[in-house]
Amino acid sequence: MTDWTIWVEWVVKGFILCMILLTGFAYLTLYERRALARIQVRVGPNRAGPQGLLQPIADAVKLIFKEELTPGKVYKVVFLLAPVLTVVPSLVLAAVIPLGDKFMLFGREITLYVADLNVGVLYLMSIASIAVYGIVLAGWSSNNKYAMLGGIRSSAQMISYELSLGLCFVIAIILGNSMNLNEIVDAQRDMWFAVIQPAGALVFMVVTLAEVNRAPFDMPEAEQELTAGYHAEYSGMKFALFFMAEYQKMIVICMIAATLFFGGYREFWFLKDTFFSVDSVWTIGSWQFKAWFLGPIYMLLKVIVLLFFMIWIRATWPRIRYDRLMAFGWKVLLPLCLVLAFITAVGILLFDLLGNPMLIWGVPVLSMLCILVVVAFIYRDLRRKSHGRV
Amino acid sequence: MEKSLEPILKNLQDKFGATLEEFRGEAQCIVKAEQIVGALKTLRDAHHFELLSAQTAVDYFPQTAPRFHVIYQLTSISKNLSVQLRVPVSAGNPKVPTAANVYKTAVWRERELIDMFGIEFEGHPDPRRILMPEGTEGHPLRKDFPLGYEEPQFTFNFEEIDLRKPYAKE
Amino acid sequence: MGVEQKLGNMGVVTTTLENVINWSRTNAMWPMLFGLACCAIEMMSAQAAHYDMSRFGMELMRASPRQSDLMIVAGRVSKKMGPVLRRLYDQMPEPKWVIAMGDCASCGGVFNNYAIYQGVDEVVPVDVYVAGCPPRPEALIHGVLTLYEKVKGIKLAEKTVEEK
Amino acid sequence: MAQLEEVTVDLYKHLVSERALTGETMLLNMGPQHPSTHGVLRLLLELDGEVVVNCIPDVGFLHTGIEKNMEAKTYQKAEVMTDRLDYMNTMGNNLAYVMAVEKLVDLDVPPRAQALRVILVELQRIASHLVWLGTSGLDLAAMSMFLYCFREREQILDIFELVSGQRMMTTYIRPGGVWRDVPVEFEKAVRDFIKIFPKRIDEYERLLTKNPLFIDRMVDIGYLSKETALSYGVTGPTLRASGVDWDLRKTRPYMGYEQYDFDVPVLTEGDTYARYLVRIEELRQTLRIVEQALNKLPMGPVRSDNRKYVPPPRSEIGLSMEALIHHFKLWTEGFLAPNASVYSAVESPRGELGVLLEGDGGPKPRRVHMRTPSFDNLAVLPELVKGHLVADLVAILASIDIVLGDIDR
Repeated sequence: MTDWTIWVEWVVKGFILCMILLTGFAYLTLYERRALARIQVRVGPNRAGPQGLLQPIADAVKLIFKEELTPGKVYKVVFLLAPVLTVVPSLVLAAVIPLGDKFMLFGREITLYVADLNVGVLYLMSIASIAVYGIVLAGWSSNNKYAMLGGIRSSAQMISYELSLGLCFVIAIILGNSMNLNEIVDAQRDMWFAVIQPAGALVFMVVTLAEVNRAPFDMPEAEQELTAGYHAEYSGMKFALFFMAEYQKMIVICMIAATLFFGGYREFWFLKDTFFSVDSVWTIGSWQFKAWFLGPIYMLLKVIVLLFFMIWIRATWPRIRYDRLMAFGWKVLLPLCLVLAFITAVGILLFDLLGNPMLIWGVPVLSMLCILVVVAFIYRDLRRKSHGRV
Repeated sequence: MEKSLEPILKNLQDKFGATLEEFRGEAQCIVKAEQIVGALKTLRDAHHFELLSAQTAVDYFPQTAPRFHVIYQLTSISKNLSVQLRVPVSAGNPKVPTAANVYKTAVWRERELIDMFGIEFEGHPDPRRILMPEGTEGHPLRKDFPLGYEEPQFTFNFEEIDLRKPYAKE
Repeated sequence: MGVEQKLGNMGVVTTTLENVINWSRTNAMWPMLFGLACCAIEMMSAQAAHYDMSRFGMELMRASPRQSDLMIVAGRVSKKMGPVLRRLYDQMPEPKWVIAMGDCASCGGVFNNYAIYQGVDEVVPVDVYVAGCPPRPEALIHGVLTLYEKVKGIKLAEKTVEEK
Repeated sequence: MAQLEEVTVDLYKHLVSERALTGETMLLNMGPQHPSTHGVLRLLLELDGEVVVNCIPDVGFLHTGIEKNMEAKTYQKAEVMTDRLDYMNTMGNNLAYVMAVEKLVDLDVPPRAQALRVILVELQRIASHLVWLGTSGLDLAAMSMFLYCFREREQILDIFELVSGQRMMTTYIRPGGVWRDVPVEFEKAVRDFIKIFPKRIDEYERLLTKNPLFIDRMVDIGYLSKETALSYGVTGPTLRASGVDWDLRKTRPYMGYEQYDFDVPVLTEGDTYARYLVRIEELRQTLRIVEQALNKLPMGPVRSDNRKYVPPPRSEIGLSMEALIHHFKLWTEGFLAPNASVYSAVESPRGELGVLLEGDGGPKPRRVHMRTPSFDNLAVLPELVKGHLVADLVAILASIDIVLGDIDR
């Protein structure tokens, strides 16, 4: 038996999700430009529409009506396919992320995610790495040495950070005792995982910066070294697609971070059982309803804050060097992630065995200690290297 | 002139037959082309002139023998002295041995002279043009090379020049 | 040549469309990161905090000519640089504009000699000339706004006809 | 129509390794239009992966014919050309050229003019170092640095505009003194800057100097030994970071630099980070000079009264026939200089800026050669970058602080 309405629901939800990501991408560019400008004592775009609010639309319309060049010696099929291959995963990625609690509408239960996968985390892992094919192929097919260098860099970067990313997922899986993102979110009802495992959340943010090629890990398009990197030969809408993919991935990655470590669509843990909780029931007059709509709002807030974190880093930090990036990934982040996962697992195990709730606080203390040790080692290394000039 | 420069100049005069001129306290020694490398080596090794500050040339056109002077401005950092060597070069045979083996900075400076004056440096490791595009005719800093003056456009001759001007197309 | 080629002459549709397009082009004109000499420093000043060209949506300086709309020729163009400049111009997608910033790029400036093109209009077609040696950042911004006026007047259909 | 020729390897055959010809290593053309070549520099790189095997700089894309053009102008009119050489250091170029002219015709400069010259040239040094700091920050993608530096630079340019009416190409320093006396607002403007700037340097340092990523990018990159530096004629902060204590302001004081108390920062490490630290320290020391010169600024004339070489003040022209004749002669024919050659050098922000000026007895110079520091500093680049990554090349190029107008002339 198939219920045809479920198809309608899927289509509608998928469409809405795409629209959210597309407008989100457009306004993220404006958000980034304005935030960067603020940090850099400037104003930022403010001429197109009130306070520059129409700036993304201007950019989009301009790019749509721009000539699209296909340079003479490119490998045409791949050249045309590469932007698509980059942008699709970034859209599809968001399908499993729960944006809010379920609620009743037209007598049926509506869930605020497109798909409820039991292995949601695995899905995220696999889709996130597909996007790199687009970048590599774009770099290779462009018949441009800079683009090729960018593509190669991006694949190497992806390989070295994928493992750490996976281990960060593992931390969340251990804490949530499930690979289903809904259950992970539900598990954070009492406490965010970012509080239980702050080091994990921190490392996750660092790794995701590398995953979405953001500064200081923006190797593939390092403007000062490779001019425009893998998209050097792309113009018009094809270039816009790369742009879109990058920013959508930023949004999605922030959503994932929020889901895995910052309670997802759930309220702040200390607001549990209060008026602001997602589970609370509001009463206006005689009308009672569940405050499910707070979920997307909390999600949005968390994503905006996390995005600001990314923009802030871009404004202040210099770019890391290519080989140091790899060394950092393999020699620092991977062992660190392993240790963090180990600490988390042992903490949970002891907590379960002994039943002493205070034991769980050993996890954040120990893991922050690990981070401090790593930072101390990095600084000692630098000081030795720079002959004490630091 | 600095007192401590005098024995050095004396040595130059004795060893290389340099003739000495002085203007506003600056020592200028004229050395023959074939002896310049030896003179530079002596100055660098025996007298601590570590720095070849400048190397350039002057064109004395219409005069032909010598038409050019190649100038070496040397600085001693440890003794805080400076001296100028000048090598006369004739118009017919503008050749000077290269100083690139003594001071590495001479590689680029001499490329500039090759480009700008058309002086040949014998034994130069990389005698390409440096500033002008490959395939340029002539040597711009020679006095007989025209400056390339273009007539300014005023209101009275605007249209006349506008017609001649090679505007680019799309 | 962008939309002109795709649409051709469609009468009424293009006249309403062209307002939108021209508006978007003036508000999202990405300049190419292209500095030659002294004027490039003033161009950087115009980008910096005091003058802030980003207000017009122009802070996305693209390093690749494929993604830029506006080439600000900031400085003198030597005989060796001219062909390079032309190639960069050819690599830009339509519609594209050129601002000759400063006296040297406009007319050769003080360098009336063998090494310098007497105005970059000998190499690429120029839309707006900005005088000054170097022009103040305000002057450059004025030049950009003048270009916007010009862009707003572009008729999609006419441009196609004119070029053919 | 100008067309770009296809560049063949033939031209560079003797400079690249064998492996490049067989295609084992990659030849990469960086520039002339590239975000981090600081102008129109072209670098032909031979890469093994991303490691630089060979680097062949190709300059001349900004060749302006300034030296030739100056030969066609009188001594006074040729001065405007010097502004456009090293466009980060316009006041310094003026000073270098004017000092050569003064040496050639034996002209004295009044003390007030000397002090004013020192203040302005040192402010220009700060402005130049700020552009260096900003752009080298930008090269490492620390983009905010660039905007902060330009904020302070704007303040210096305001001072220049106050004294000369132009932001960059001032031509304020003239043979025999300066163009005119500074306005009364000058002192306050400079004092404001002196007050605010030390705090700003601390801010820059907080943002970069101790940033682990920045240190990682800078330390032990692009080592330049003392011997190599001297052999290549490298001067300025780049030389001082390699352990040679050589600053013309100290060793051969001109314009009364001996009166001022300042230190010359010298480091022996010779890497990119050392060059960075030397320049940052120079910012502080330069500010000290400005402050002292401003405190000691004497009153008096700002131009020599040698009417043979220096035009009379405007006020005299209406009153004195003689002054009118001098004015007319000086601005039409120009003054005559002896048939002799002089070399005079100043310390520019990039190194020794020397002017070799040769007169021919007439009103126009026979030869003006500008010994520009960036030319030699760039020549050493291939030695520095060998074996480093492309990303390091960008950092090294920023650290030697070249200006293409200075190289190509």
